[in-house]
Amino acid sequence: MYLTDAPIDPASLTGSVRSADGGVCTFLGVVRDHHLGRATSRIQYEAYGPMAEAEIGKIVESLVLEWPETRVVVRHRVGVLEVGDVAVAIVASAPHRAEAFSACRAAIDRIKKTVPIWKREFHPDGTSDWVDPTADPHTAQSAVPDPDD
Amino acid sequence: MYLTDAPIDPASLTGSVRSADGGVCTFLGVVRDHHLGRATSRIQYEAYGPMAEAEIGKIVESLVLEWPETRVVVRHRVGVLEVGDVAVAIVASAPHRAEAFSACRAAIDRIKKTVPIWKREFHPDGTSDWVDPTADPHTAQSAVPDPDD
Amino acid sequence: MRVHLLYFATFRDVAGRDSEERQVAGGSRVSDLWRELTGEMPGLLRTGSMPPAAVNREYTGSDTLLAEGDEVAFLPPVAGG
Amino acid sequence: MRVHLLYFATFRDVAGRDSEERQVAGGSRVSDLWRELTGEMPGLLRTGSMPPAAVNREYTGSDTLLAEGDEVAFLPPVAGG
Repeated sequence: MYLTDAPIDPASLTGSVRSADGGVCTFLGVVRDHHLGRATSRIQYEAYGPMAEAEIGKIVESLVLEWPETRVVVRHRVGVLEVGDVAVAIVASAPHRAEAFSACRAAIDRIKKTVPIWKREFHPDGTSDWVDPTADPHTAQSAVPDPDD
Repeated sequence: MYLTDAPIDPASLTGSVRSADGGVCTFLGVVRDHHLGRATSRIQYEAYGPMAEAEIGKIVESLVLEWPETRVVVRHRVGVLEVGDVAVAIVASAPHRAEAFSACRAAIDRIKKTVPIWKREFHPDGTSDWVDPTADPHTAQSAVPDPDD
Repeated sequence: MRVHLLYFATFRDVAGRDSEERQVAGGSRVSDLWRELTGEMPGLLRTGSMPPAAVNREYTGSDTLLAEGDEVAFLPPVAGG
Repeated sequence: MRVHLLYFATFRDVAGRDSEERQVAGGSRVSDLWRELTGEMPGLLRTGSMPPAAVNREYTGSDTLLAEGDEVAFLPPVAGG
């Protein structure tokens, strides 16, 4: 299972590192306090769960085909996250550092591109937006009122 | 202080991540169970301490000049390490992932190139070698007997 | 025939529901269903032309023929990571 | 004049010590000291030509003039990380 609604502990993900692995590259995507110049108070991550699991699985398979000596572990959080919370963690381990870096970078790039996960940013003023990385920053903001505020 | 003779806990190095940082890239260099086809039982890291501290400091400064929004934390272990122990840990955090990856990768590349740290590999047969990354694998092996065995 | 339609994120906000069972004509393709939905809910068009679609949890093309019982989702721009 | 000479790693194995106080002639350069050392201990040459040198904990060129009290080290190939 790649998705979790519990806090991600990156240290718990290094169990797959083998004694032949000399390089471990980890990427953590962390909830920031701002985006496109606006303050962020928290973020809701929503996934099309079964499809997101399958898509992350395909990405991990593709990475292992491309870098056969590399192991890749992925966890992506869903639910409501506070600033500083880990949204995604990737651990890539390999005998040498070049593969570990490349596989880790490719993992996060591909996850952002194809995995059906969405995020809604909540602002301190009570509005919220679904983030649209493909759109112009200004047209991407919908300012849907936050029902919780 | 960048050098330590105590075990490195990577989780303790993420304290510098700021609330504006969305990407954290960590690299761990881990003692492998083999090198150039020979089994490794443990590794002794030796540093020219004050100069190694200064050289790592220069590298960190150069990274921050190159990627101004990035923070870089480095710890390098010295002493005798067992297979699986973390020899070096680098944490690079930045608002966006591209800088975090680039700074982390540049950090380990530069550390390996210029910081006066040496490593001696001990083999299960009691021999040991000072690792020479610049030399031909075969001429690099000195097979100094291990005084502890 | 009937398909099971899922709405996510901004599309769920527009549709006001997260799923529905929907009757579609035999021989309907993914693009036909999208046309029908946007006719009813023009707000779906705010992300532009037809978004990526998934049938039975796999990305698929707009020409894909729908079948009885398919799980269908049109996916707003993803933003994981 | 005297310099404080440090030996590390394989050079320490060759020299059989990790440091020494060494008398050098006034006007000596780093390269002069290296020549003197390799004359006494040809084993230092096993890593090839003159290795990187540090004076007072800074990398320096082979032409650098030595001064009284300098801390000098010739550095075998580094292998950190």
